[in-house]
Amino acid sequence: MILITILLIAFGGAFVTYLAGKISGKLRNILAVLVSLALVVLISLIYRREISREYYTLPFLNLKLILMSNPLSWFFAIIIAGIGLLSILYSLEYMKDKERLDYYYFTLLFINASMLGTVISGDLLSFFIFWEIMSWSTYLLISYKGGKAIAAGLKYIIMSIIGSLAMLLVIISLYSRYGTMEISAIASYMQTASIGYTLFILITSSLSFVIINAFWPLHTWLPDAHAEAVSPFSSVLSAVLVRKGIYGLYLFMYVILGLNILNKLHVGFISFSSVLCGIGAVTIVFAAFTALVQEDSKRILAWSTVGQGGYMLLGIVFATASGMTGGMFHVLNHCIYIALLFFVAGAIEHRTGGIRNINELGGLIKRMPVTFIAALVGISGLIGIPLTNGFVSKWLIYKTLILGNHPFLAFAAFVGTWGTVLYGYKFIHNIFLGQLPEKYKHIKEAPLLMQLPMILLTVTVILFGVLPGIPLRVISAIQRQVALPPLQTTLFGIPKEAGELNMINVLFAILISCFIVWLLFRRAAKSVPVQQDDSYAAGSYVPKEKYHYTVNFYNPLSKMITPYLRDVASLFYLNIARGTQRVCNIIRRVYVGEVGYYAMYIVLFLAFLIFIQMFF
Amino acid sequence: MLSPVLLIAIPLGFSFLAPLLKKGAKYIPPIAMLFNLILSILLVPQVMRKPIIVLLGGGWPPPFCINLVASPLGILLALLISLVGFLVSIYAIAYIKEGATEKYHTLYLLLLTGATGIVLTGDIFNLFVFFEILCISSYALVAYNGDKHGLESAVKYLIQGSIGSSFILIGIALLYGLFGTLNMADIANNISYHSLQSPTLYVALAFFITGFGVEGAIFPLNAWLPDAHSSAPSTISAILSGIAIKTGVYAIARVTYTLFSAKGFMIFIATIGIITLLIGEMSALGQKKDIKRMLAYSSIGQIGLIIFAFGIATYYGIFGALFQLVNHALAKSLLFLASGYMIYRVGSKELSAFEGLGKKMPLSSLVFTIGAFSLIGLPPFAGFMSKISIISAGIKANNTALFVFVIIVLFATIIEGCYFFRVVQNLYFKKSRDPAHNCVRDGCPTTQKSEMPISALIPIIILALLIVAIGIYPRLVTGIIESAAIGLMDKVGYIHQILGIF
Amino acid sequence: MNFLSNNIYYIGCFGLIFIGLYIVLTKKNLIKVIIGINFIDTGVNLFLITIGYIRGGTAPIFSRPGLNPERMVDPIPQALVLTTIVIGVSVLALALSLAIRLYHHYGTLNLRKIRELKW
Amino acid sequence: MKSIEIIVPPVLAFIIGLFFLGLFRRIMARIHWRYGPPLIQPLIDVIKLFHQKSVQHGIMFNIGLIFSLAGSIVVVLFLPFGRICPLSESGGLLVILYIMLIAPLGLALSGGEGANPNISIGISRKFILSLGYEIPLLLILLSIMTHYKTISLMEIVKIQQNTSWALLSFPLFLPALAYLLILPAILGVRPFDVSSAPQEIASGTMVEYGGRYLALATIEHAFSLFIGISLFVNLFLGGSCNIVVFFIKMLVVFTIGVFINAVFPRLRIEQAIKYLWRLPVALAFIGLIIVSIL
Repeated sequence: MILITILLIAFGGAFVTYLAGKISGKLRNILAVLVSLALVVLISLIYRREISREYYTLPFLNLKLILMSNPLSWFFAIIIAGIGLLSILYSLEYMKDKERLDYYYFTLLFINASMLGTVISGDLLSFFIFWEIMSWSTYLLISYKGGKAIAAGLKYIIMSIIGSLAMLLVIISLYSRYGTMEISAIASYMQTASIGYTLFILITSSLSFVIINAFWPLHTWLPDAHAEAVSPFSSVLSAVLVRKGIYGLYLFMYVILGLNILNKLHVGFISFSSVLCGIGAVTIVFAAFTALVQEDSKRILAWSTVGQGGYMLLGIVFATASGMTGGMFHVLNHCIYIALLFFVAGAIEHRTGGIRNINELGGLIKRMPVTFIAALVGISGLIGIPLTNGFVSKWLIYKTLILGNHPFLAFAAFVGTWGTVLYGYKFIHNIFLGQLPEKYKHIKEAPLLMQLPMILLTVTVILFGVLPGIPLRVISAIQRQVALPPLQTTLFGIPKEAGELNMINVLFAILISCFIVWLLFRRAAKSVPVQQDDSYAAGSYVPKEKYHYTVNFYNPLSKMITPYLRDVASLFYLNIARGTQRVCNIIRRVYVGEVGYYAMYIVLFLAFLIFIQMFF
Repeated sequence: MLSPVLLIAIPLGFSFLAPLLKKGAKYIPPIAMLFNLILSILLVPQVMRKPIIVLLGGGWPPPFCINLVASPLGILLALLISLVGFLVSIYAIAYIKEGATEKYHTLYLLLLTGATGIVLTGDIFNLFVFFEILCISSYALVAYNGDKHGLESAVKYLIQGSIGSSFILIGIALLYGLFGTLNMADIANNISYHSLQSPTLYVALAFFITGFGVEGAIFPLNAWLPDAHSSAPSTISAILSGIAIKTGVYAIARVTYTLFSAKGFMIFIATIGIITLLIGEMSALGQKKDIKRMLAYSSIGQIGLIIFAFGIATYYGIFGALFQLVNHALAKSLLFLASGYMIYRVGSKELSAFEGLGKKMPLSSLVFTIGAFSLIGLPPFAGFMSKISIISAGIKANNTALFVFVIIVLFATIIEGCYFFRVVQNLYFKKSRDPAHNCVRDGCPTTQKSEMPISALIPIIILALLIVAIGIYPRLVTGIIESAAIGLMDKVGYIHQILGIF
Repeated sequence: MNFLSNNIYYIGCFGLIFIGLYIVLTKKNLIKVIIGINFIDTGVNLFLITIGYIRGGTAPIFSRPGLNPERMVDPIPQALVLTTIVIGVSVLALALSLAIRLYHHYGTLNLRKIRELKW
Repeated sequence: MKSIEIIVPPVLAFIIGLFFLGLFRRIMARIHWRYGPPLIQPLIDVIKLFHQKSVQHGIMFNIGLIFSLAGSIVVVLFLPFGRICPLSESGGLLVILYIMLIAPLGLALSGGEGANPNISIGISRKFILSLGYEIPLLLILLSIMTHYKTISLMEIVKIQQNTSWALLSFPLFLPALAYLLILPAILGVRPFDVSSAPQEIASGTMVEYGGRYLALATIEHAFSLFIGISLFVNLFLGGSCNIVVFFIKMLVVFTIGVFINAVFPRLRIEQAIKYLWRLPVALAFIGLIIVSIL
C-alpha cells in the first residue's frame, strides 16, 4: 500500500502543484517542497522492507503489474527522492524570475515521480512505462529554456526513443516467450534460456541503458542536454536520471540473468563483460580529455558525468564483492557531488547573469565563499581526494581492476582521474581564483535557499568520505539480494580481511599534519595582505583589463590532444540523420502530383496483386 | 425500439433537413450524431451478448435481402464514427463560417451515413453503395473551401476514387457471377463450403483490395490522401483521417477475413502494411513545411501499421489493429482539429509559423502534444497500449518475417518521434518570430492569448481526455474491441448467425 | 471465332474498361480524363449486366403464362446497374463542376500543369 | 613506540629532503664547474625565510599551502621507511597515489589565489607536466601491483625482500628503467623545471611566495623529493630493513636520476611531454603487457 501511496503522491503531487500554481506562486512552491519532502520521508520509511504488490491488471495482455521494494530499488529511490527534494529547494530561488514556472515545477516533479516509478516497479512492463514517461517528460524540461536547448532536447529524445524501443523489443519478446513480465518470474525462466537468446536480450536491452547512461559511442546527447538544461534540473539529470542506465544494466545483468549465465556468455576471449569494460574505459578517457578542453562550466560537468559513468560500469561489470560495491557506491557518490557541482555552476550563473563561460569569470572566492567551498569539496569528490566520498568508491574499483588482473582498464581509469584533476582545477581556478573582474566586484553570495542544498551536499560528501560504512551497508544489502558475495565493511572503511581501508586514520593523519603545519605557519613572521595590483605590477599602473590567465588554460596540452578528440560518433550520427532526411525527401517524391501517375500506381498495384496471387 | 437501422436512418434523414433550415443547419449534425452516439452506446451491451441482425427490404430471410449486422465490430466502429462525428461537428459550429454552410452540413452527415452504413451492412453491394455515398460526399467536402488547392485535390481524389470504386464493382460482379449472391455471409459460406480455388476468386480479391485500398490508403494507392487532407477544411481532414480511411481498412479486413478467409495471403497484407507504414512515416519526416501534409503522411503511416496488424492474422493482431484504429481515429482527428485553429490563427500552414504558439494557444498546444505523444506511442497515452499490443502480437506470431516487420515498426516509431517532436518543440520552445510576442518582460505588452473559441475547444479537450483515459485505463474500450476481434476472426460464427435465421 | 462470339460482351466491356484506363493514364486534359472515367463506369456496368444475362432469355417477370424461370434473365444485376448508373452520373456531375471551378483558378485543364500539390 | 613511528618519518623526510635539495644544487654547481653552496644551505634558507615578513592574498593562499604540506607529510606516513610505516594498514599504494594529489592541488589552489598570471602559467605547466609523467608512472605502478598481486606497498616490499629486487627481476626491470627516466620530472628538477622557470615566468608558482610561504613551499619541495625517491626504493629496490641502508639506496637513486638528465637544457613543455610519452611510456607499456600476460 505504501508503494502505491508513494506513486500517487508523486504523480498527484505534480498535478496538484501545477494547479496550485494557477492560484498563487507561493502556494505552488510550498506544495512542491512538501511533495518532495513527503516522498523522502515515505521512502525512508520502507528501508529494509521487502514489499511486492499488484496494483493494476492489463486485461488484453493478461498482465498484472506489480510494485515492489527491495534493497536495490530502495537505494535508487532514496537517491531520486533526495536529489529531487534538494533540486526543488534550489529551484525556489534559482527559478524565481523565470517564466512558465508552473510548467517547470510540474515537469520536475513529474520526472521525479516517473523515475521513482521505474525503480519501484516489479515487472518489466511498468518499468518500461515509467521509463518512457521519464524520457518524454525529461525532454520537456531539457528544452525548457529554448534557444540552443531545443536542438539538445531533440537529440536527447530521439536517442532515448531509440533506446526505449530496443528495450520494448526485449520486453515484449520475453513476454511472448514466457507469458509474464514479473521480474522474479522472468529471472527464473531465463536460467534455462539458450545462449543466443540470452545474448539477444542482454545486448538489445543494454542498448537503451548505454544510451541513457551516455557511454562512449552513444554519449552524444548528454553534453548538450546537460549544459543547456536549467541548472537545478541539470543536477537531477546528471545525478539521477543518467544513472538509471546503471540501474537497468544491473537489473538485467544480475537480477534477471544472474552470474551463472553471465559467465557463460563468451566466445573465446571476448565476452559480454569485456565489451562493456572496453566501452567503459574508452568513455572514461575520452570524456576526461574532452572535458579538459571545454570552456563552459556546465559542459565541463556534463562531460565529467559521461566519464564517471565509465567508472561505475567498470565497477559493476566485474561481479566481485568489491567491484560491485564500488560501482554502486560510485553511483551514489557521483550523484552527490555532481549535483553539488551543478548547483555551484547554477549559483554562479544566477549571480553573474547567466555567465557559463568560465573564462569570463575569476576571483569569485572573495564574493561567494560558501559556493567556493562547495565547489572545492565537489571537485575533490570528483577527483577522489581522500576524505571525500569519491575516493572510497574509486579505491574499490581500482582495487578490483588491479587484483582482477585488468591493468589496462585500471590504467584507463587512472588516466581519467588525472584528466579529472586537470579540468577540476581549471574549473576552480578560472571561476573562483585569480583576479576578480571589475563587473563582478559587487555581486553577492548565493541566496540562502540555494546555499542550503549546497551545504547539505557538501557535508554529505565529507561524511560519506570519512564514514563510508554507512552507505556501504545499504549497498551490501543489494549484493545479498542478487546472491552476490557482499563486501565486509566497517564504519570507517574496509576491514583487513577484505583489503584494508581505514578512512579515520587518514582523517587523523591529515588533521594532525595540518595542525602541525599550521602551528609552524602561525609561529613564523607575519604577512600582510596586499592587492593584486600591488604585487603583480609592483605598484605601478596596470590597465584595468583582465590579466587573469584563463583562456585555453592547458594550451600546450590541448594543442596536442584536440586532434584526437574529434567526436567521431557525433559526426557519424549527424550524417545518419542527414542521410535519413535526404532519403525521406527522395521517398516522398513518389507523390509526384500528376494524377496520371497516380492512376498508373493503382493499375500497377492491381496487376501486381493478380500476378502475386497467381503464384501463390 | 433500439434498432441499428436508426444509426443510418437518422443521419441520412437529418442530412436533408439541413438545407431546409439554413441558419440552424449547423446544429443539425451535432444533434444527429449525439443521437447516434447515445444509440450506439445503448446498443453495446445488447450487441455484446448477441449480434443484432436487421432485415431490410421485404423481410425475406438472408441471403435474399439486404441485411444489417450490428456485430460488436460494427457497433464499435459505429460508436467511433458517431463519437468522432459528434465532436467534429461541434467543432464545426464555430469553424465552418464561410461558404454554403448548410451544404457542408448536409454533405457531412451524408459522409457519416456512408461510413456508418459501411460498417453495419452485411451485403456487399450495399457496402459499395454506402462507400460511394461516403466517397462522393468527401470529394465534395474536400473542395468545400473552393480554393485552388482544395479543388485540385478534390479532382485528383475523385479520379483515383472512381477508378477504385469501379474496381470494387468489378470485384462484386465477379463474385456475383460465381455465386449468384450478394450477401457477404452467403458468399463466405460458398467460398469456404466449396473451398474454391478458382483464379476468378483471386482476381476478385485483387480487385477488392485495390478498390478498397484506394479509400483505405495503402501504399501506392494513397496519393490522394496527402493532397486531400492538407487542402480540405480541418474538420474534413479530421473526419477523413479519423473515419473515412478507417472504413476502407474495415472493408479490406472484412473482405479478407470474412469473405475470403485468405490465410496464406495475410503475410502479403502485412507486407503491404509495412511498406505503407515506412513510406508514410518517412514522407512525413521529409515534409518539413506543411503541417497538415505532415499529419496526412503520418495518417498513411498509421494506416500501414493497422493493416500490418491485420496482416498478422492472429487474434492478438486483429485486436491490436482494432485498438490502434480506435486510438488513431481519436488522436488524428484531435491533431487535425487542434491544428485547424492554429493554422487559422497564424494564417499559415507552415510549420515554422507555429513557433511559440504554446504561449498564445496553451490549451490547443497541450492537446496537440497529447495527440502527438499518443501517436508516437508514449505512455500513458492510448497509442502506447495499442502499439504494444500490435508489437506483442507480431512477436507472438513466431514468424521470422513478422519479427523483422516488428523491428521495422519500431524503426518507424523513431521516425514518428522525430517529426512529432519537431512540431512540439516549435510549439513550446521556440520563440515566436513575430516580434510583438517576443519580449516577455517589462516594457512590451504581454503575449496575447488567442485561444480557439470554446465550442471548438470542448471537442478537442474531450478527445484528449479520452486518449489519456484509454491510456491509463484501457479497459474502457478493450472489452468491446476484444469481442469485435473475436467476431472478425470467427468466420463460421458470422455465417451461422446470419444464415441461421432460416 | 466461336470464343469471340460467345464472349463478345465480356470482350466489349473489358475493352471499354481498358480504353477508359488508357485515357486516364495517358491523357493530359481533365475533361478527357473524366470521359475516361465514364468509359470505365460504362464498361463496369456492362460487365454487371452481362453476368446476369442469358442469351435469348426473357424478362424476369411472369407477364404471361408459360414463361420458364430457367430462361429468365437474372434481375438483380439490372437493379445493381441502375444504382451504379446513378452513382456514375453523380460522380460525373461532381467531376465536371469541379473541373469548371478548377479552370477558373488555373486557367487550364492540363493536368500536367495542375500540380501545385505534390510531395 | 607507535608515536615514535609516527613522528620519525616526517622528521627524517624533512632532513633528507632538504639534504637532497642541497645536494642537487651542489651537483649542478659541480657540473657547471662552480663550487656551489654548502649542503646545509636549504635548511639555512628555510630558517631565514621563517623570520622574514611576507605578503599574502587571501585565505586560500594560506590554506592551500598548509594543505599541500600536510598532504606531503601524510604521504610520508604511508610510505615504508625502512621498517617503519605507521599507516601501512590504511589503504596501500592506491591511497598513496591519491594523497599525493593533495600536495600539487594545494599548491595550485594557493597559487591561484595569488592572482598572478605568472603563477597561473606555472600551474598550468605543472599540471600538464604531471599528466605527462603520471601516464608512465601509472603504468609502472600498475605493472608492479599486477605482478605482485597486491595493492599494499608493505606487501610489495616484503615480497621483494624474500625473493629479489624488482629492478633485477625479469619483466619489472623495464618499468624500473622507465621510472628512472621520468624521475627528474617527478622531482621537478632540471630539465623538467619548466613550471618554475625563473627566467621566463619569474619562477612561476613561487612568484608570490615570500617569507613563511616560501619556506613552506621549499619544505614541500623537499618532501616531494623524498617521496619520489623513496617510492622508487620501495618499489624496485626492495625497501630496506634499516634506515641507513634505505638512505644509501635513496642517495644512489637520486644521484643517478639527477645525472642522467642534468646536462640537458630546460625542455619546453611540449618537448617534455613528447619525451615523457615516448621512451618511458613505451618501456612501461611493454613491461605491463608482459606482466599481464605472465
